[in-house]
Amino acid sequence: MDDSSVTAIDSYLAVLFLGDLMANATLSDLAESASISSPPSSMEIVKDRAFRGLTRGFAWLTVLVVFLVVFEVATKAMPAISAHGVSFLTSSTWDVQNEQFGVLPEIWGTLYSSLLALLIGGFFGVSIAIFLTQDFLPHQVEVAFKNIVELLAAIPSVVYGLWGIFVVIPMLRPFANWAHENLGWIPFFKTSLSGPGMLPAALVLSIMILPTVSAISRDALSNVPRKLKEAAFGLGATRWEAIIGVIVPTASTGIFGALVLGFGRALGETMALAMLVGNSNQMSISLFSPGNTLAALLANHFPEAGEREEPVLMYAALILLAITLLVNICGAFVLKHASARMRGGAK
Amino acid sequence: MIATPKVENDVLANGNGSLLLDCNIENLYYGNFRAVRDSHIPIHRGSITAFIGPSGCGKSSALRCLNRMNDLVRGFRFEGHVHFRGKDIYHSKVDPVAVRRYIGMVFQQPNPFAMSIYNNVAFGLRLNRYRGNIAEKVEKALRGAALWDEVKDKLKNSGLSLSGGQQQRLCIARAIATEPEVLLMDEPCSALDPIATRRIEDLMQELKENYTIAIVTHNLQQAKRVADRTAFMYVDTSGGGRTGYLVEFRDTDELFDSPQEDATKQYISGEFS
Amino acid sequence: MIATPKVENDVLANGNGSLLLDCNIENLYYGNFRAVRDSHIPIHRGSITAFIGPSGCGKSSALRCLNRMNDLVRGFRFEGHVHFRGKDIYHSKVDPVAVRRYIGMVFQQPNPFAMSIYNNVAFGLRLNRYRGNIAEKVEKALRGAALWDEVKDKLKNSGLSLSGGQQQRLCIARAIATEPEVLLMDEPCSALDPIATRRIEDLMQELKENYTIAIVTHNLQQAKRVADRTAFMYVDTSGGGRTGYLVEFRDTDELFDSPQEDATKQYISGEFS
Amino acid sequence: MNTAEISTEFGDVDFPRLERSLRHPRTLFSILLSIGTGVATVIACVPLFSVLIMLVYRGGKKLSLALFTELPPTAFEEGGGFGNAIVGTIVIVSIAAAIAIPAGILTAVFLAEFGPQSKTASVARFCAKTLTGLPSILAGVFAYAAIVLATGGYSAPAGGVALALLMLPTVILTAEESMRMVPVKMKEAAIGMGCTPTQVAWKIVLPTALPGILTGVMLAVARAAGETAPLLFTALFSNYWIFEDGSSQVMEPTASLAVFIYNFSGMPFENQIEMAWAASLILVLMVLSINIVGQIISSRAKVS
Amino acid sequence: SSSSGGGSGSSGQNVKLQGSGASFPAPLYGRWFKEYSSATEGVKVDYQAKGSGGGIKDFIGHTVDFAASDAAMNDSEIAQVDDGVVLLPMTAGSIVLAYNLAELKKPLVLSRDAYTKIFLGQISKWNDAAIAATNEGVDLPDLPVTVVRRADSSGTTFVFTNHLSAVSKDFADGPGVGKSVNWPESDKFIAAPKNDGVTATIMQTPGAIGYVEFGFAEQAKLPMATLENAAGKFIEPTLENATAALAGVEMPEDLRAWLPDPTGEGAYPIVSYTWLLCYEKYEDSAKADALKSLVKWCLHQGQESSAEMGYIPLPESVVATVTEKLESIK
Ligand SMILES: Nc1ncnc2c1ncn2[C@@H]1O[C@H](COP(=O)(O)OP(=O)(O)OP(=O)(O)O)[C@@H](O)[C@H]1O
Ligand SMILES: Nc1ncnc2c1ncn2[C@@H]1O[C@H](COP(=O)(O)OP(=O)(O)OP(=O)(O)O)[C@@H](O)[C@H]1O
Ligand SMILES: [Mg+2]
Ligand SMILES: [Mg+2]
Ligand SMILES: O=P([O-])([O-])[O-]
Repeated sequence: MDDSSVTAIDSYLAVLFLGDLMANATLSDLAESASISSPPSSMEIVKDRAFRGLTRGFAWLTVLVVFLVVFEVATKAMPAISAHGVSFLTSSTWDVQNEQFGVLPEIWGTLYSSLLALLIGGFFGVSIAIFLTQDFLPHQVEVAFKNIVELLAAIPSVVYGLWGIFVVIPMLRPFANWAHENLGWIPFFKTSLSGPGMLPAALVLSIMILPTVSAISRDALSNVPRKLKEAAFGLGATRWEAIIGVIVPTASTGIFGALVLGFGRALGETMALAMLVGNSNQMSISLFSPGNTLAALLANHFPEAGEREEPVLMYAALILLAITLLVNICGAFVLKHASARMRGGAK
Repeated sequence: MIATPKVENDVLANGNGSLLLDCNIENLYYGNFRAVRDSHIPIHRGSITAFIGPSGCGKSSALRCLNRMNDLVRGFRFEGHVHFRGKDIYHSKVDPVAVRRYIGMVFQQPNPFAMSIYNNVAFGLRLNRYRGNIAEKVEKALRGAALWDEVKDKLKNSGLSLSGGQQQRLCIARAIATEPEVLLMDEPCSALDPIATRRIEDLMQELKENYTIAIVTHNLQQAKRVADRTAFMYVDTSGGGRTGYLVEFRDTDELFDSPQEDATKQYISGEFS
Repeated sequence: MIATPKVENDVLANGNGSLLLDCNIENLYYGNFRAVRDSHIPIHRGSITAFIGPSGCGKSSALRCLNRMNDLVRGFRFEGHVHFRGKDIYHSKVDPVAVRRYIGMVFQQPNPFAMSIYNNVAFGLRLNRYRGNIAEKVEKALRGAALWDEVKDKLKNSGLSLSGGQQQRLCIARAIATEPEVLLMDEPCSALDPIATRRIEDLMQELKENYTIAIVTHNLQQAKRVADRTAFMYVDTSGGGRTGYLVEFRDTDELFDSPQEDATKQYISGEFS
Repeated sequence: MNTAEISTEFGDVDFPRLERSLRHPRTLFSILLSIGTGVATVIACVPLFSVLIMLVYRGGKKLSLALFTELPPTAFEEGGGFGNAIVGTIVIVSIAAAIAIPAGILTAVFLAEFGPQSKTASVARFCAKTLTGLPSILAGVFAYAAIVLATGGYSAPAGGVALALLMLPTVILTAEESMRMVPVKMKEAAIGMGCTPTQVAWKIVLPTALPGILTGVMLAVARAAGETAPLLFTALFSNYWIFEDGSSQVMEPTASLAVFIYNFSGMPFENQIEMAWAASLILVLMVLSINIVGQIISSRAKVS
Repeated sequence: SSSSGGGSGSSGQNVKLQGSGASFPAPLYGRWFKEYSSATEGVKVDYQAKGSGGGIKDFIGHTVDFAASDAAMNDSEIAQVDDGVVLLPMTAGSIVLAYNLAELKKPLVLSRDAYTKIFLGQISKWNDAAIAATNEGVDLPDLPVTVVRRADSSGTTFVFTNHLSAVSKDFADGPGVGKSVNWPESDKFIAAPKNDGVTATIMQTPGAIGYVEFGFAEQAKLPMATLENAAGKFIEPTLENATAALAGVEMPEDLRAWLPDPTGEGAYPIVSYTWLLCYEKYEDSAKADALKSLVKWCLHQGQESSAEMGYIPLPESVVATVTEKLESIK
């Protein structure tokens, strides 16, 4: 974990950590009395070291927190891991009486609902971000819209859950029934919509991640240097040619980050999903079928879990954390390659 | 002290080409700030027109009027007209995108895209759905911008990996790749060394045969060397504001040899040996 | 064709001041790319030293060695030494922060802080815990940078609201406000008009009495006008790389009047009338 | 002349066509996309308005001063309020913010400024990203084990810790991102003047990045204020005031709007359900006002 | 040890009792505790409905002063509490089958066979013969039957599955008895959290049926099925019929009385007691005294509001037994 070795910026930092005050003293001896310049006082140096130490400490604190959470979850999950092992990932019953547990449908449901949400929320989020940064609207209106969208983040999940039940599902029902009857041969419309199910859950989920996605991509887009935009326009690009050809690619790492963050949020969302997904151990490609997610499973079972169920739930939680981890690893991998290509260091 | 704008009529009449771009800025505002007033600068086909004047006098603003780049600035307002081949490009029916397709631009600060050198140059060609040999055009443009030798082995590297001067030449290559009818250059050489500057200047002379060029420069020598006509702008600080205006616009030789206005004289005599 | 670096020993001995900054770049790398090699440039107290050469020859890189600005670039490696008053600033015990307090810098591209004009200039004073009248110093610095008249009524406006040229002058004002011992300037005038350039040049002459200045410029005239000594760098393209190196370093007059190296001659003769 | 040659090369007629015309595929494409995103933005606002209308319609009719001054009603009781839940939410979210905002920003400063390439940073960044996917319920479970069981009871600080855990990654990642966006040349200027890294961070990077940091903080606060699951395990709920008779019961179970909404929306009584809607409305209004304050702060900061 | 008592902190006299647990009696408890607290100087009682299992967990973890559960604690749970446990029945309630069939004018009548089959997933359409048999003259729709069940583990589920298992061997061998059981897998079995989640889902889903506590269905104005009881009679879910179910029950020594299938003629078939869980020993005697007086108040004054809120008041005999048992709290 020693990181003082490689990069120049680190050696730049390391100098202050290692350097003694002597060196500064000699330089200050050299200072002309006429000059306003003075070397950093020992106070400044102490403050600097202390502050950088502090930030490093907090960075490690973040690591520690995650470690503690994982540790806590993992130790509690241990009995279940040894009892159920890999079959936990591949079986699909949840029977507390007979102590048979499997989370395959939940894993499927988690990924399915989150991907759907990412697809919808990502599309709308990025569209909004573009719409609000590329001078489509007067500045005041942009700010107003931005606030409106960020307000979506302020609505408690329970309210989203209720909204889903009372507004979204009834609205979807006619469409779903029609799709099932006329397009039932398409796997997505294979079953009829009873009420709660994947589609309503994913729709509400996508609205819940919308503020995250749009706010962060908005920042990324508005930070694209103006001169790049001007260059594109100067070449006779239309607004959209500039956006698609130059602005979005330049902001792409930021937008991608926003999407990964949104996906993470979707994976972990609890209450609204518990109310809308149907909580049924089903694995179906159909959008209208009820399903279940890991987070909803936890929300429903954890508060009352007994000794037998708790380790199993912790095991499920561990899997959820692992999925999040995996998504982030993939995200980091893609980002690394994309930004390397953009910087064009190598061929 | 402050002279009123003075456009020599014979410039209009005796240009060595027909009037291509007739720029008449009555007022140019950024929000409430009037940046430029009363500047009439007719630009003739196949000529090079230089804009000179002290920093902040509105040279860039005037130049950016010519292809409606200022439309991107919030609060920008324009009173007057700019006629391109007799059509007012500020007419409400005109598409600024189409204008910029004919009137290209090179900026003061190098602004390559975060993509490969090749793609930077090919960008405009693709935009115009150019059907010919793109690689050929890219090479031609890079040669024209005196950059080919330095980048021919690393066309796939990012445009951002070049030095400042190289970046600026890349931007010039990008702009000339699509061979626009008019090329606006806002201090294109301010980040270049003399050799590269000379090559760009030579290039301008070549391009001038077929194209029309307007250039903003701080370098009076450069104006002298390349421009057929020169517009001298100055700042009017009377009344508290800092409004730029056209002092004098005439053939370069005349302007430098026998300036008519006091402001011009003073400015030119501050010229360096 | 490629000349080996040649440092006249008498320059070291006969400088009009004592040796203040002794820069000896053996090799300078960005990652695996060797950008500069074998350049020994001793800088004397109270003098102005100019770096000239074609774009990409490593002038900026060499200049940024002098106050360890390059430390910030990832992959940067330096072989050689830079002695400031006899102390190696690249010694592991030396604090680069302290170095930069004495060796100030003005960059190629204007980079004002996102704060008011006043605070931009006062920034360095506060940093150095200046106890005198800050407002006075700010005014002095702004006057020195030929910006006072234009901004005196809007000192509270953001530094970013100025035009490019104004921004650069603001940066110069910011750098000279703390009266550093050495001032490094990387093409400080490339965005300025001649009048402002002249004022900056005059300012350099004034500052030179107490301070030491190193300047990168593309403008050979400028080097001629202001510099006591000039370093000419060139690019060695043999072996596939593009490594910059010092061709010739001597008194400016000598360098321009009787260049010793072919490369220098060619470069200088490409000079504009 | 050459103009003609070029024009044909680019498939154009001799005379420039400057008029805006829908027959240009590029123009059409551009206009369609503009309309498309505009519509997408408006569509994305529909759910919000739908939720807001639902809130205003169902919660608005209950609005009265009593909501702020009275305690929650029981079954079949008319009137009542949720003043204690408002106070509790403020207390818990403040505790969470007091933990997460400094910790998050300091971490972000390290990630963006002091060691962006260091191993510490990549590990910490990775952990922060992992935390974003932490199901809120696990934050509650963790705080339950770490605080509730350790202190022997449900309390506001336990709730604060759980919410801080959820706020932390949002604050870290958005703050880091916006600090990275500070132009390198601006930082270079400061470094060139001899600023220590700390001074660069404090005087240049943080002020310049402030609007972006505030966006992240607002998102985080908004999320925390609306979280229910973690509070059920940590702060629980209370039907009494947290501050009363001059004494505070911070180490007692504490009411919060989110849990109030969760509890009351599920009760089979008309009055309770309406209360839940009113509480949702108030919660959203509270977050909105914090948002506005944040924006005012950031626009002030930008000017000076 | 419990530190959440307000007594530990502030001025001597003030006692705060914190409880948590079952959601089923929560509305009633909420009212009782508020009324008692405002009537009694220096005592504050608070209760948080998080579900029976959650209450028991809190109780074992000593993070509350008392808990409440629809399913009395079992022996292994009791063994985990060092301070001893006293289980006190406080009230009783019935569980109903609520449904959403807008077409029906009369309440649906379901035989034991019909409703066990529905919850075993063996009936897929509302116009199934098993349902039609007891609903003559009713035009049953050709709608799929969507079963809504509890997603969380819950005392309500325990009581309901306890009843179904007593009634049907298939059910006992299949899903069995528990706070959460392994329901049949089908896309027509939907789970929702808590009583209100189930209620709301039924309301929003045409063709849905589910089990909820009586009060929820009544307040939501959902129709409730008339069920066949052990005596073969079809009984509507009313308060009298539920009270009748409690009549014949013997209270055992530990007060853990189950009524999986009440036998009375007019007894509604799905009813249950709900318990308050108290420690035998409290460190703070003021707390013990406060708790005792609270329970006494609930057993007497409190019972008056039970019926009004849809709960079944305790029979006299049970009140007496509980009062006696109360004295074992120290
Ligand atoms: N986008 C803008 N918004 C507001 N004011 C502006 C804007 N651009 C320029 N200005 C102001 O308009 C005036 C003219 O600016 P302009 O950039 O045209 O000058 P210039 O002659 O090109 O100067 P320079 O030589 O420094 O580039 C200046 O006072 C400047 O501050
Ligand atoms: N940060 C960097 N990373 C990698 N290569 C760099 C970096 N900065 C400069 N270079 C390369 O080092 C060489 C020298 O660059 P430098 O900027 O010092 O040249 P210069 O003489 O100042 O050119 P110009 O006159 O264009 O500013 C160039 O080939 C450039 O591409
Ligand atoms: Mg300009
Ligand atoms: Mg340079
Ligand atoms: O009362 P329950 O929530 O356990 O059904």
